Amino acid sequence: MKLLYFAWLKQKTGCAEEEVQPPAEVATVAELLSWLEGRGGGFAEALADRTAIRVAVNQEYARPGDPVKPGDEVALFPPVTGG
Amino acid sequence: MKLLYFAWLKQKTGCAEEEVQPPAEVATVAELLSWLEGRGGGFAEALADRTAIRVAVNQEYARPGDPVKPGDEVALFPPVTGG
Amino acid sequence: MTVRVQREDFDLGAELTALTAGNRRVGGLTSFVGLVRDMAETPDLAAMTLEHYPGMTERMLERIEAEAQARWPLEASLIVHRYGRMEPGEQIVLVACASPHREAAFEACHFLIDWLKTKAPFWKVEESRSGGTNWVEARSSDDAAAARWHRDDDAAE
Amino acid sequence: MTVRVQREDFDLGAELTALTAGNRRVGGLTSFVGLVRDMAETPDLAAMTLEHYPGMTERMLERIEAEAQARWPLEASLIVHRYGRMEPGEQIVLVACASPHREAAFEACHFLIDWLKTKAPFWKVEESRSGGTNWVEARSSDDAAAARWHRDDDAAE
Repeated sequence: MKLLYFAWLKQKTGCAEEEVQPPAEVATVAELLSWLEGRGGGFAEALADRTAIRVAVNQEYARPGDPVKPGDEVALFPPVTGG
Repeated sequence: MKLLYFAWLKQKTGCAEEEVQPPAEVATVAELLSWLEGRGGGFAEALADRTAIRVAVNQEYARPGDPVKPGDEVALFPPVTGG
Repeated sequence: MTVRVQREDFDLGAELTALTAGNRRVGGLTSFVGLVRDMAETPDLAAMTLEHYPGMTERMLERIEAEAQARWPLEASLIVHRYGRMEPGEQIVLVACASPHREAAFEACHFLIDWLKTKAPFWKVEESRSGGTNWVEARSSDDAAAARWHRDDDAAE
Repeated sequence: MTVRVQREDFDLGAELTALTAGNRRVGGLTSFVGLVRDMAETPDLAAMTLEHYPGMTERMLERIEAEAQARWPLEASLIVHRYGRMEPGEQIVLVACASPHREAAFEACHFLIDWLKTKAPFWKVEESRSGGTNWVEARSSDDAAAARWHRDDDAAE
């Protein structure tokens, strides 16, 4: 699974992009975020406030209950501020 | 009093601009239009349907009861269609 | 804060660029250009001619613009309206508003063109390829569009 | 029907002129340009940098534009959005819609910028003259502006 981090999520985690292999029980967006938070450090800090985080799975906005699976591209970022 | 005619009012009356001296009892926009209509010909035809005519006195939109007096610039035209 | 009534065409890019040049308080610039189009109602439209009332036209456009300035926080605004003969594809009118805020720029620009269409003394006559002419009639949809912007403190018209 | 995401600036006049060139069905062209402005909240703003999500950005912009095309009778539409570092006074984004009808051009253009602001994956970080950086927070007023365009048949978000 490919993870992408944008804006302050990239800064706090210190990571722009990584390949991960979460355990099989990580099957949803919410479970993925909890697993990442469990790594501690910058990940725990960045993921503490879930209301400040948006997730896209394969470049489509996703909700906490939406599925994630091996091979997906999952992006984590704050609410958008373009335009 | 200076009269100006625009758009099809100019075509129907055959007149773009004229100086007139209406009788003293012509004191309002409505009375001026009736007096002009009384000239007959193109004026009678052009002024037959008052709902199709707008009037400006000294370059301000005016209503039938608004006053007109010697020295005024009075313009007659259809509803505007610019833009 | 500029109003121009002119026969010649205008350079859209130059007009818009000049409107915000050097002003770092502008966050949004909204513009509208009206063009002569081939219409279903007049399939053989060759051209149209815009007649206007010199003097009163400028006075009304300046008043419309002042009203927009009073209602919205604008850094700059512009109305350029042509008169004379124009063929399909030609630009007729430009209105533009620059503001710190996107919504203000949009609303003020929309207001300007809606009010202009019912208050500025211009009249269109269409000319067909067969040589006939036809004065365009005012549309009730234009009155309805302008009416949206009326406020309780506006004088009745 | 064009979407571009680019680092370089754009030529506003050339973009707008190209949008209607040769199309005699266009009666109205509405455009909006967003610019970097000096803000009260950050008086010493030196620049801002726009980060984006390559791939998803284009996908979302194309979807937003397709939605506008579905809702309004448009002859042409354009979204140009920059990324990278920009200083006050620079152009950030251009949206434009051309339609036979003035109202459609206005509404579609307004819709494009409102939806873009809440759906397109861009993030602004401000840079002060003293060297500090600050990620701009999303504004609830942008959500409210976008919500106006929701229809009953839109999926909940």
